[in-house]
Amino acid sequence: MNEKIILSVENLDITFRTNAGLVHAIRGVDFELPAGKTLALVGESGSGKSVTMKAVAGLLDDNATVNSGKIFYNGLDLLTLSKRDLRKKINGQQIAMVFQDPMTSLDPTMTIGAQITEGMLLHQKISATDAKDKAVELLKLVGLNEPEKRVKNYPHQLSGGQRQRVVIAIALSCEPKILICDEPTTALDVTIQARILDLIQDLQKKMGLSVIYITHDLGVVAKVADFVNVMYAGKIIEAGTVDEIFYDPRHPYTWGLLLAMPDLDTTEDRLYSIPGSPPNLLHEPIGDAFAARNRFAMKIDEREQPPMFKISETHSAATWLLHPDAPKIELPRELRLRLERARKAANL
Amino acid sequence: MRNEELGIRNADDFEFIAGRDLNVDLNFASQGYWKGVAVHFCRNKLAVAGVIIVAVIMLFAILAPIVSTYGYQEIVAVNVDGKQIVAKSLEPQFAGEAQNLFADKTFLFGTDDMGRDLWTRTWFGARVSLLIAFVAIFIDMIIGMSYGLISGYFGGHVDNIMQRFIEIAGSIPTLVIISILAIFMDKGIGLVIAALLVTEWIGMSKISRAECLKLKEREYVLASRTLGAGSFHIIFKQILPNTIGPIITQVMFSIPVAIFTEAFLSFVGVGIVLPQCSIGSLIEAGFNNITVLPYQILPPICVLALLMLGFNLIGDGFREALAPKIENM
Amino acid sequence: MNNPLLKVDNLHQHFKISRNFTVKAVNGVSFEIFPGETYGLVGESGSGKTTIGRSIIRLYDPTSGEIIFNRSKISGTLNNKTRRMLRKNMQMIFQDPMSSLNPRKKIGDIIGEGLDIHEIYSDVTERNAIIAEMLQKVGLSPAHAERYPHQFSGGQRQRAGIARALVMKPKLIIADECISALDVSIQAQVVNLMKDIQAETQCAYLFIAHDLSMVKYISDRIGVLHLGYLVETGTTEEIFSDPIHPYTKSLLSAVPCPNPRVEKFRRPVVYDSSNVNYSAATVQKISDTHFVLL
Amino acid sequence: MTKYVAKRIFMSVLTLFVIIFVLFVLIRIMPGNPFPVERMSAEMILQKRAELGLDKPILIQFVDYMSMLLQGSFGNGTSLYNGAPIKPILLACLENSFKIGVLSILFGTTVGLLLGITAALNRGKFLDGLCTVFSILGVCIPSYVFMIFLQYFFSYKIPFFPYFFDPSRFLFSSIMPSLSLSLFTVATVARFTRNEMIEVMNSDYVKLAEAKGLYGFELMRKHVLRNALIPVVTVIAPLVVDLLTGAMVMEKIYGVNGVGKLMVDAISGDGIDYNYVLALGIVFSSLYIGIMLVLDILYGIIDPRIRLTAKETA
Repeated sequence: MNEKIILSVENLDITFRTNAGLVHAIRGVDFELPAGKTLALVGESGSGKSVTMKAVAGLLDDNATVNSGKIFYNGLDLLTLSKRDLRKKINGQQIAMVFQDPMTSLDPTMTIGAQITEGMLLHQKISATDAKDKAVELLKLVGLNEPEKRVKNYPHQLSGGQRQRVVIAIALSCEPKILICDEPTTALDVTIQARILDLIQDLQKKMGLSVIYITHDLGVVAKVADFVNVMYAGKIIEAGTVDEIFYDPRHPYTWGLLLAMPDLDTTEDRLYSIPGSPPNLLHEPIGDAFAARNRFAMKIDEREQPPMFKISETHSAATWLLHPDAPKIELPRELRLRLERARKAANL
Repeated sequence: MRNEELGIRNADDFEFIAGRDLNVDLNFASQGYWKGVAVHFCRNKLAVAGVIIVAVIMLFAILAPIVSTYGYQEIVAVNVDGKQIVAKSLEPQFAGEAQNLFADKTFLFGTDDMGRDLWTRTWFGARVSLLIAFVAIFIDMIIGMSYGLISGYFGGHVDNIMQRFIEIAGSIPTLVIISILAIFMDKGIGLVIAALLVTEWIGMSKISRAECLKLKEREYVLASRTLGAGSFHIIFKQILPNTIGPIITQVMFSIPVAIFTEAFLSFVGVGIVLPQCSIGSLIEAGFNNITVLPYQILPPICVLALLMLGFNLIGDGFREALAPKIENM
Repeated sequence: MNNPLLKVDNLHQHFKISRNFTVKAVNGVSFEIFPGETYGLVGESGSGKTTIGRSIIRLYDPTSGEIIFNRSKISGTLNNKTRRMLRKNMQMIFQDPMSSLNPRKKIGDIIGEGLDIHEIYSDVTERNAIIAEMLQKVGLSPAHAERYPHQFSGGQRQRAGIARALVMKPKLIIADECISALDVSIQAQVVNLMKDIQAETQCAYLFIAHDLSMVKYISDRIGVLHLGYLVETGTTEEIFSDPIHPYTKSLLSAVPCPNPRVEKFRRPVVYDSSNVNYSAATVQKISDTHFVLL
Repeated sequence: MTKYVAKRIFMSVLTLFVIIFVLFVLIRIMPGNPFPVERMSAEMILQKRAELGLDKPILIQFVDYMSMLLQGSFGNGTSLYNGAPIKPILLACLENSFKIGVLSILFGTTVGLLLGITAALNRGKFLDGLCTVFSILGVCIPSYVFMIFLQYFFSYKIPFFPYFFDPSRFLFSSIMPSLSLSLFTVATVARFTRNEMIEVMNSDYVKLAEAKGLYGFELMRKHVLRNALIPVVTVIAPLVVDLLTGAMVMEKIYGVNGVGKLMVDAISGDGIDYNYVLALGIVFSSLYIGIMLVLDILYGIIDPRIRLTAKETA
């Protein structure tokens, strides 16, 4: 890779204090985001994808402790900055965030216009009227009808889809370099979801944004991502370009994720599924966290966590199956068929 | 990569694990509900302190009047020849001078201006106050809970009418209600309990109605209906057990209110009548003598403050243990 | 074709919010479900799909229209016999595994609730045996009967929810968005379980969902709902290879496909629903099984 | 918004009317005799009844009473015992109670808000603990315990403040009564404010504001305070009512001639003065309902979700 790396996270490790005890939510996460590209962070709930991104944006809750790790933004370690510096220099202007639930992420007592202009007035030398004009423009950009009227509205007067557009407009208001979208469409209908995703992609092209998506929906990932990181139990277990993940996945968990969602041609009687449920990180597992649900678990999985095995320059996965001494396994039939079909459809 | 680099020592490292039944999912998440509540409650030092305070006072209130030397009505006085005499109660033929004794070996809290043992009277008063509070709040809980559950569950017109009634009843200040009751009833324990009954159930019913409205749309209630369960079964078997938590919290906050109301009514002179005594009437007696014999007011006031503190701490502890979200992730 | 198990004819379901405001959630929906088949009902939120499920199982009282189930009319006032038949033979699996199990009851008692209400067992041993068998069938262990819902993960709870419905040996199960709240890796488990059960017991499903790829996978026939109207219905094959209604087309185009090289170049078909007036439209017959509201 | 206000006002008037009716009927139908029997002969009582219109049907009595009430007097306007007119005495007492009440509400809410905000901003630290302990004590220990001790120490042992309330030195002599009366308000407001603040600070929209780059004072002022304080308005109404109850004790302890004392006198003496009870009941209820109404409307004004219902803007 010779693109400029705009964001890199190294060995991030985070614990949460909860009533039940310490939860080791992030257990050593590394990834890089090349400028102008889109990275998708995939995983199910509790896998730590949102926490990782909150750490990047400096928005971790009070009960979280960062035990170790570095987050470099353009060479600057964000974790060493004070909260004040972080808010003043990074949040909004460099890194902006779109939250999952559009119903709760807007201040109910403030007009839409005021919420959009707030960041601009804070960070940029801009007059109130100019900011207001820009807010109208932003609302037009995110495809909200009657933007002049909308700026005077309060959040409760808009629908969910409209609110999510407002949240995106807020995120874009200070022309950030990185946009983090935390499940931006799960709360929305499929037809609106497709439009919001298109919108973000168009804006990305226009403004040269780097985007990080947090999602569990592989359809969304296929649509938007350049790079994919799959998370499980607080770790990244497979990372690669979108083609590598979708056409040549190596981790049994990724297989499960891919196959759990039937494509429109799936005809098999049974879906390939991952048995069991994700581990509770209150009791940190010994060895590979996925071993208990892995059909191909080996004895070493119960003792030792697998390192990231490199498959190509961009592709790596954390499973002992990739160890040179591991027995060769045959891909499950459903998976083989599915991958063949996918490659064929993609003319690969 | 070679084995030594990865630190692998066992020969069977790369054998598949055999003999697992992956189809039976044995993973489980957290501990049971009440156990979680209990653990959380016990971890709260203030709440535990509240339990201890309340337990100690209740113990004294139950035992002290039984084991103490003097009855709560007994008057200790010195007769003409300087000997101590004890009378069962205020008797006309009683001759002698009532003592105002400050604390000594026989009278731990001293005596009141009539020469009655304050130690016995304080604990007896605490017993009366606690009894009033428990009885009143227990009845309130039953009334309020049924009212709220019925109103919330049936909804529609039933709810509308029942809520209008509560709205109006809730808009009458407690003081006005008490004054009307005072017209109908004689002063004493009955009046105090009646006053508590008329006012305190409203809060309970509001809570159980709110809970019921929330719970009746829960899918497990719908599931019960699709299985053919009747309204009675749903209200009492499905909804009620889930409202217990908030109701207990409310009870814990209502008991100190009841104790306070009793104390307040007795203090202003419409509560407990002599020679009966309660915390409130003891405070009133102490207040009347405060400039002359200030020690008399201390025991009842301390017991009152400790009781209210204790119950409030327990209530707080319950509330936090039941809704741990503030401190959670 | 044999007799339909469920026949919904011109179902209307309206909710009166205030004196001059009524929500018309379902407007003249008709469809049939045959024994042993899966009928998928898709539509976005607010399209009335959940309402239809709840009207059929009589959590709501339908405003008008007729519902025939198992050869009995179950719309209108129910007599005791019909009610009993309905409550035994039609069951529901709910959406949210966190709220569909009573947190104060043991899993065993939750599953056994239907047995208790209809007094289906002769003694406690038999009851517990039925529950244990049910638990095993849905991939839980009989020992789980003594645990409370809090001690389970989302997927496990959803399986307990399925067990609660199955224990009555119903002929029709309404699965209301029963996988949408689950993690992706768990969804497949639950769908597999549902398919296994259907193969074993020949029950029919009304599968309500917004996720078209899963609906396609599990359904024999599909109905597409929009704004409370059934705009198109047909076999899965007909809906996916020959969609007629513009809304169906737009919905199909919006389904994300987990194949990056294909997905990156797809653009959703936009359907402007602001000016449609379905009440004036009529049902057109395309084939014996395929109908469109145009 | 006008519709909202109109509806509230209508409901309040209706509620008040129903309360007055219930009070009136209850007091009229109650058993026993409203006159001090031992001091009056049977004829005197009959005469008195006729004089007061007590022999008429109850509904007509009510209509009469209401018409008099609307003209600004309480029934025949005299005490049943000594025949003294109610209105002037009531007004004088009301003035005393009202002044002390307003003082303690102002003091209580201001200090309570400050304490609550301080605690929330220093969550988990020493200041928070201090505020929490204070608010627990304030809520738990009845205000009259404070009153008795404050009076004992600062008016008796160290006779700095007057022992009894003295209307001629209003401000100085009301410091102690209103201070001790406001402690409960301080504690409740502080506790509620703290919890609301913490909830708002954990909300998504505050997270989004932080993601925009807001921090510190700006963040508090623009997003946290406004959202946290709107619900605080709702606890003030019940506090005002508690103040009325507290006033009863406070007025006894400090010897204030206020409405609380008037009520105690009316019900705790040998007999009960119905005219006073009725008049005071009406005054208390109107006060309470009036305050609720004002706060409701205030709430509507500061919360856009009520001010602009979806219907009006759609």
